[in-house]
Amino acid sequence: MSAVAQHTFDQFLRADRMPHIWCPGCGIGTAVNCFVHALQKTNLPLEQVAVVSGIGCTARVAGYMYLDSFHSTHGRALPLATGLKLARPELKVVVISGDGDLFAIGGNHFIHAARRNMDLTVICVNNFNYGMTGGQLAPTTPQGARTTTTRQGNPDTPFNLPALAAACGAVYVARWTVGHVVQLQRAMGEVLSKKGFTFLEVISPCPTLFGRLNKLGAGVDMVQAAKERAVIRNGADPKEADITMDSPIVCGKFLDIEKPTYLDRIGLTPTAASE
Amino acid sequence: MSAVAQHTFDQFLRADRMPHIWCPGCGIGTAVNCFVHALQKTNLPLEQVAVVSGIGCTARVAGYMYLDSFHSTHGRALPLATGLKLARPELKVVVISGDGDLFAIGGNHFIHAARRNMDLTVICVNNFNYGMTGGQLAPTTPQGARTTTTRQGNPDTPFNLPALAAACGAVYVARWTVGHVVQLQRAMGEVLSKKGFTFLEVISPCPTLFGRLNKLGAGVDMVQAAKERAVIRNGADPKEADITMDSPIVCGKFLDIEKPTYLDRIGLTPTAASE
Amino acid sequence: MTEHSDVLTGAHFMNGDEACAEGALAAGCRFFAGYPITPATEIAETMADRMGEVGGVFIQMEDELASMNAIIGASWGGVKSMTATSGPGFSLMMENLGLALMTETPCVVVNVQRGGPSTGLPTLVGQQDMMQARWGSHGDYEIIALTPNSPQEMFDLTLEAFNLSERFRLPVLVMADEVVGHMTEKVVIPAREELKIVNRKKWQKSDDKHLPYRADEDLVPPMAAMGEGSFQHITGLTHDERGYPGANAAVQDALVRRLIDKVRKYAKTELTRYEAVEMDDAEVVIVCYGITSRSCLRAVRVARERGIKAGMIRLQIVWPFPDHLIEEIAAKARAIIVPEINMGQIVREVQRAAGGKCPVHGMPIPGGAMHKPEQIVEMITREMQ
Amino acid sequence: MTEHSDVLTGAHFMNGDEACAEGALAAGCRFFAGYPITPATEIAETMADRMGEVGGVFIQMEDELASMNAIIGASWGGVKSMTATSGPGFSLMMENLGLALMTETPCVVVNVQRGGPSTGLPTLVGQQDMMQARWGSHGDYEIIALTPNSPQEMFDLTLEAFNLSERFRLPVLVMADEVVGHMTEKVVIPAREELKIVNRKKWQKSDDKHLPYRADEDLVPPMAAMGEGSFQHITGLTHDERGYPGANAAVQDALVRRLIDKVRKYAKTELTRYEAVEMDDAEVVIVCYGITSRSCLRAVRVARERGIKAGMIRLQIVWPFPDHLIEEIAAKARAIIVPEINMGQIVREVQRAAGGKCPVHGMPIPGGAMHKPEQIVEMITREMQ
Amino acid sequence: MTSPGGKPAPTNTRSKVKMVPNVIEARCKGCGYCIEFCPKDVLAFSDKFNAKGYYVPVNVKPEACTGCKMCEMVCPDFAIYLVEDEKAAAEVPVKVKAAEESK
Amino acid sequence: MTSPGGKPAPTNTRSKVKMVPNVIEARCKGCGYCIEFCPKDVLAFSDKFNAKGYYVPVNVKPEACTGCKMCEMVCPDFAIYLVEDEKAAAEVPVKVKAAEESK
Amino acid sequence: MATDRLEIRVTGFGGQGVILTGYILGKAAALFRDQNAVLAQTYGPEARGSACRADLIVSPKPIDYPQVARPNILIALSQDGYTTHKKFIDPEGIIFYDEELVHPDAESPVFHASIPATRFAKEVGHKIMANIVMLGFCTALTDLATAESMEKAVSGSVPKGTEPKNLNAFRKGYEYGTQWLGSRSTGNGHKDSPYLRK
Amino acid sequence: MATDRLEIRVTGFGGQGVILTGYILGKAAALFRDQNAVLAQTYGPEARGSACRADLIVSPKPIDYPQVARPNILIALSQDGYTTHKKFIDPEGIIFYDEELVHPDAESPVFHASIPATRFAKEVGHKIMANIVMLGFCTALTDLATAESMEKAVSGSVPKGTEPKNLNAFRKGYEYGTQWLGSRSTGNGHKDSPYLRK
Ligand SMILES: Cc1ncc(C[n+]2csc(CCOP(=O)(O)OP(=O)(O)O)c2C)c(N)n1
Ligand SMILES: Cc1ncc(C[n+]2csc(CCOP(=O)(O)OP(=O)(O)O)c2C)c(N)n1
Ligand code: SF4
Ligand code: SF4
Ligand code: SF4
Ligand code: SF4
Repeated sequence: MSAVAQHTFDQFLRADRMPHIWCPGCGIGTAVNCFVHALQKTNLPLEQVAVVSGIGCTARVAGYMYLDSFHSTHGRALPLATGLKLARPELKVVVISGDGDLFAIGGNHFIHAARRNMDLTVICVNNFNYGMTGGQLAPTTPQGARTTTTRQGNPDTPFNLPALAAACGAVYVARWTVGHVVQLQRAMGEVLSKKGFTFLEVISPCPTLFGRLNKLGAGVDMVQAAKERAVIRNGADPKEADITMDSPIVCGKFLDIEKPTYLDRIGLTPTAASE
Repeated sequence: MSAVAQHTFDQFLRADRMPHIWCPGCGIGTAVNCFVHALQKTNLPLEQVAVVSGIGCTARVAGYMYLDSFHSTHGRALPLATGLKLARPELKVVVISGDGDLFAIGGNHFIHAARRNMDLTVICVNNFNYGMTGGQLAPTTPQGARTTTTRQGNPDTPFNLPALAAACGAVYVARWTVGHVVQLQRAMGEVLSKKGFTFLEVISPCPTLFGRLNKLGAGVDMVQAAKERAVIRNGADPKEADITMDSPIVCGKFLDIEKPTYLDRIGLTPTAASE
Repeated sequence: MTEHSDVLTGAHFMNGDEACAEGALAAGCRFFAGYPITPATEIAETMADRMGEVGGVFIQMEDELASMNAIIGASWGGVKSMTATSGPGFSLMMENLGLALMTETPCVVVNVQRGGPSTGLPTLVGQQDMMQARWGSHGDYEIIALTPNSPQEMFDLTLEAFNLSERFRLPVLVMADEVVGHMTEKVVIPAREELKIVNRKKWQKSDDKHLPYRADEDLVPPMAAMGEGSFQHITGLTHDERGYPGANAAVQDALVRRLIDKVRKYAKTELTRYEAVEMDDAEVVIVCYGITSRSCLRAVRVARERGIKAGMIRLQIVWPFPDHLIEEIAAKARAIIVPEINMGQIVREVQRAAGGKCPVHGMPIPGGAMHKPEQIVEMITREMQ
Repeated sequence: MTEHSDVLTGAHFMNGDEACAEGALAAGCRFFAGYPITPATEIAETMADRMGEVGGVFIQMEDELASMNAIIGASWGGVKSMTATSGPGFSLMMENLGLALMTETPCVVVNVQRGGPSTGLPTLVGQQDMMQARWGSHGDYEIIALTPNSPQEMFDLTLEAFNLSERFRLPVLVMADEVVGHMTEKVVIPAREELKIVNRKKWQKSDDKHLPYRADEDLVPPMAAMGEGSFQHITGLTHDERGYPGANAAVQDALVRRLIDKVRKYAKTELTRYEAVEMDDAEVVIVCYGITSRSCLRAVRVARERGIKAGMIRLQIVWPFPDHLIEEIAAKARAIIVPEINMGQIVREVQRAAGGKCPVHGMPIPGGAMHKPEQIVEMITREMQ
Repeated sequence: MTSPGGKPAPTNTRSKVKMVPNVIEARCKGCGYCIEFCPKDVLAFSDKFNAKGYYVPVNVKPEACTGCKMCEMVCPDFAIYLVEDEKAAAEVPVKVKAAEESK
Repeated sequence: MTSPGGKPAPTNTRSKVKMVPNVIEARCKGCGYCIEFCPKDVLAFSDKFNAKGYYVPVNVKPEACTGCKMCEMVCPDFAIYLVEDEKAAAEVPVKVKAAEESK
Repeated sequence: MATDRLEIRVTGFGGQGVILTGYILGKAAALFRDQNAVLAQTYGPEARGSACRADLIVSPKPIDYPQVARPNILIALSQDGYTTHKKFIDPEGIIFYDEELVHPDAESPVFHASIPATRFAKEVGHKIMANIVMLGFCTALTDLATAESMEKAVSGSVPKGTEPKNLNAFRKGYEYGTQWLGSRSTGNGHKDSPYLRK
Repeated sequence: MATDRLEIRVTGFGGQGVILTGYILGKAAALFRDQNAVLAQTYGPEARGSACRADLIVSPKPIDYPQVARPNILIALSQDGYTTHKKFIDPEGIIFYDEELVHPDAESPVFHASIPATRFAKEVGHKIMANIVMLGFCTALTDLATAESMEKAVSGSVPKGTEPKNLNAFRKGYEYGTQWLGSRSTGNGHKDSPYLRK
């Protein structure tokens, strides 16, 4: 291991694994940074927080946090997290993964976990493409955008993630860009302390692939552009939050309601299942 | 093969396989009957209509229709139908399957096919449980209902299928019960002649399992009860069409819009891919 | 007859699927995630009814992919967990069976085999997933698979499967079949204190950083549950002792060899388990497993009645395959016959292990029915001529 | 260098994945459904770029389950179809690979193998899915698997895979690996008219009802596409000649035996394909396949330079396994060595087929790197002592 | 195709001739849908069971049938359909060649 | 835990003491987020690259820093954080025992 | 006739309690009479709308091969079940049937015994208990099981709370059987069966 | 020095055209000079934010074992790539580097040759072409490939429309290399390499 200096937040991180694998200008690290700031503020005991991820650039988050963490397989973070939560209800189980992982291959688990109002927090870093495998089409890729599997422009129409989450039963739904560090941190604090199925979409640049393929400049340019396109509309109907290549990006907290959660409904009190 | 008499509609059926496997009083046959009546009215050339199903009692439909038909695996009717449609765009490809097949194991394919506005017609027979395997919990089972895997009552909250279909991008969404033979037939005619992703939910009794477990009487009682609970609200927001054990069952055509379909967007004209 | 309201004891007339569920509960299983499929559904149904009574959790997931992952998650929550399925669902579990193997997650997967391939014969018997049990997931691994031949053994071997999974930290397979799953027989459940229950070696909290993949001499690392303060990172990527990804051949070599060796090391001892019938002077030996053994047993009895020196080895653990046992038998026998309800799977292993020392014949049938004992008697008789 | 705007010809410097895609296009593949995964992604990317040019359809599906089913659907639409993946995706395809086998659907599945199990080593080489290729789906079947060792063979054998899949009506596997997929070499593509292209036997419209599973003497039934007016019913259930489900052992027996026999029947002829190097007087024989053969080739050359009579058999078709070939070699050789980038898979087949006639040694490494030629030379040398 | 038990109703146009329901007993599972859905109470259960053991419906008020085809459309078993009145009462089953016999 | 390059800012309360950013050069990938997001233009790229070859930021207007922590929160690489002003300019990297050394 | 291995088949519609019928017989043998018993149930979508079946083997010795080859006893609760299986029955055996649901085949060489089980069941509470009535009848007519073991098995197998009603049903059938036995010289034209209680 | 098997490694950041550099060299050999060439590229998430690499083997004979053991040539386009790989280079070989991106190691026993490739690339159009400039330089200094085959390979490998600019970049590097060769007696202190064009 190389010499590393000590950052204020290194206690939350596996500092011995820094620098991380993310590209220069990738926004994933910023999302993690906000998460760590939020986590610190919640005062949750750290051994009671677990991170579960799937596979992808974003999913690597699990391996950089000094928390119990599980880097599962592509698309399967949610069912794994479900098992973990039901076995150990006292844990705060946070799923952090990419849009491809959660909504392409993992889409079924998402809609079912949301339907059940399973007690999980889901943070999706949406970079509009598959980073890990090299910039292919994602179910979030805006129509017309170029990816390595749609070089002529994407003919597909993407999911609107907040709308899908809301339609399926999530009790908290929000979207921010990595440019909104203050709001993002606040939202992360909120999902960390709310029970039931909570969903936070984080719009983040992938300069290496989506940025390069669509000539959007460096990471910092993409963050700035997204922030400029952002329109904050708390409480808006998430259906109006579609994203195209040049539309405004509607951000804000769209939903924050109370509803019996899965644990409530099966009467599972923390410590019931774990011995 | 036993002696069989000739029914007016036997030309649409594999009469040599009658009687079919469905239980006395099962509503699936009525749905098929309406489909056949509708098909006859559309005047579509029969060799240009293909039925694809998954696995389940409903999915057996594929084997009883005298059409090109594919009885695939559990949950996979939609991707198989997608491949078939893209290879042979001139075919009208109709997916007929159960709620468990399309929305439990097959849920991901449903949301993605709807998102793409893939040119497929989906007819889902919803009997609120898994018929084929003996009456287990389905993602449509109303909260509190008894199934063989929730004998104390279902703690889960079910999907509202029309709402999910609409949220994901379907261009036609309707719901009828098998008691509504006239409307059902008409709706089937409509989905057969519309392009893009069209969705029709058919509420149907499974007296053998769901009926018995929940003491709902014979099939005919269940059909009558459903028809009585039905409230026809064409154009209603499907979000308001949740079903509980005793709520009204909101029926009607909820959505019927025009939008470029997947074939439109990739510029695939019938006969392009097939030689 | 029931002594506790939670775990059953005493004699019961129950089917194999129910016995399997009871065996799991007796072993301490307190989490079941599953998805209905004939002929394994009754396991889920029994679990759904019983979990509440024993303070565990049952959940029906959206599919088998989810079920497999849920039991992995639960196991890392410190709870013994299981799922049950049949061929199609088993195929869907293959990817994440690999995750369980790679992350050394104790759990039990039951496959009540039916006829295949594909949807095949959902309600009829097969033993066609035996090689899939060993090779169905991508990448290299060794696995443990047990083959019960009665409801009683559905209880016993499911319990044993939990013990082995906890002992060796890996998913253990119970490879049952439709006949065993659906047949009802007397099942005797010993009192709780008479049952041997194995629990995983637990991580002991200390000042040192937890190295989740530092194995002890037995090649098995102690395990911490999530939430116990070990701050562990678990990944399906190739990883070092710290659990950190290491994308190179050296890390792969150390990890994968250990994963394999921790099973191979015990293949000839703890992991050899079989029943020998009339083997003392057997000239023709039947090697079989699972339900087929009940046709074979009858055949051996009939053959003996006719004065033919037939014997039978019934494997209760098929994987790891007992090469040494077969080698020994092949050195003495005139011929080995391997009836299976498949087109020749385990017979290949027997042939390999026999190494040409005696002829080895399969008796393949592709499912839907058991072997008729007379057919086997005929085959034995032919080999004696 | 390009002569047609559609299918490439002439000499190119391209990587194995691209060559695979071009081989498929040359074979007439006009439908590709896939899901990205390292190291197979470039196949999908090439297909995405090229399908439009040749008038075919590329679609990226939501996962590998969907991809596998989409190519089945397309094939029944009358279009040659393919998907490509690596270990984790291959595992996910297993259930519906079985559907393709059961419904006798011609299609091609490429697995560019990486290190496993689980997510393992996504960017590094492995040959660990070789047994999975044979046994990964539930139920009984036989399958065909080819193993290219260069970009040129990625082209040639992918084309051949299509020909075999059309000929025998079943999914054919191209079992490549990360090194072959990612390495760039010269690939020479013959002119269109020089390529041998096989197309499925087509159903001929007649007054008789179409019996979709009435096989000809070659055990392969002619095939109607959907939409051609044959009004066929296709199911993954056990079915009779009419394609109707038949839930009993007799229907199963007839169907499954034919599915298996249609491959086994040709195992010694059309389906045996290998390259022999220095075999005339070889005393130590290396049996290998895929990329490993390139370490082995070097080793054989070095051994020969040192006066050691080493030879090599490189299998281009691994499944069905050429028992007869190995038997023959085992009868003559002093020893057989089987280096594989796995912990011992095909070596078991070699051992079984050799039947004790000569010692058979594996040279297992669990992935992440190729064998160093020197190690193999050393092993050869040891066997000659 | 042969038409048993009377000429089947022309299916595309509402028929002018007097129609009555005809039951294919071998297919009927006695669910009672047709009886329940008939707006004119034309049908009622008979007191005899068919070969499978199901009680099948009979026309008890054939004269009341308006030819609305409710019974035909609602029958889940393709066991009832309208025929011209003349021989309405008698079902004359005709052996249809099963596929495997005709191959 | 040792605190390099000055005492880290108390993280839970807004600090009263004068703070400035400190860059861990070995981690920095030169993305410019911190420079772009600093509301006071405290940071700018230096003209030297680090061991990996990335150009890292330096404090060009340390006196302007308000301690808002924008740079700290936005940095995707955990490469910049606030320290008390005293030694702000110099990064003094400290070897942290890597896990495998400390086992 | 005392035989090593007695094979019993129960057939009917789904929902008639076919499996339960076999289960109770098996349980009585396995748990209360020190016999060995194997019950196999035939599942299947093909059985959805029609026949459903349970096969039981009872033997004093351990049962190796668990499948029924030629049933000695058939209990037919539906016409379809009767028609399908009558031909497989041991000619020395007995066919029991519900006389209101099955038209017996006059040609059959097998001994037949019938009871209006469904009617009796309705009388004691609900037609769903026809199978239990039938069990009482069979118990009376044969040495399949003792009435005592059967009553235990019935109580231990039916849903909680329904035990008394079911025992009534059982006894109803048993009584009818005892009478039947007494008056059986009036016979039904079929030849005798060695399985009939002497 | 004529060798049977020449091993070349190119390293740099993702996005610098590392793979393309190897590809052009390989293509020139395989398609335009009747040689055999194998290009292997190292992929990997671990390479996301840092080094990326291409390995090329060129040989007049068919290439069996395709992996690079000890590269004879290193082309380093980034500091990280240089630092990581310099130690694996054949001491008789050459290290080429961009003098504005890499601080060379004065201790290295390997012969070094540098060019301000990125600056030149900017001069002829865009810094993205630094790798092409570098290729020109390498072509001039060694017998790796002929200028003609390289120009063909460059034209055939770069995006349509960018050929002229890239050829300019190539020539810029090539010219600089020719001058460099002429003036190399002024040397850089390292010993000579047999791979240098005589
Ligand atoms: C079953 C399976 N299929 C495919 C892959 C390859 N794969 C790895 S990550 C990934 C997509 C990542 O995209 P996303 O989830 O959006 O995350 P990002 O990398 O963009 O953060 C894919 C397809 C895999 N690992 N497993
Ligand atoms: C992979 C797989 N898992 C499970 C099954 C078992 N299975 C068959 S049908 C079915 C559910 C059927 O329910 P639904 O789709 O609602 O149809 P219904 O029978 O109610 O019409 C299940 C779970 C299967 N065939 N394949
Ligand atoms: S590829 Fe894209 S998403 Fe992945 S680390 Fe790089 S910039 Fe981030
Ligand atoms: S089980 Fe239910 S859904 Fe299936 S055929 Fe019977 S009534 Fe219909
Ligand atoms: S609806 Fe059909 S199946 Fe039902 S009773 Fe009437 S004719 Fe018979
Ligand atoms: S934000 Fe972090 S990584 Fe980016 S330039 Fe600033 S210190 Fe470096």
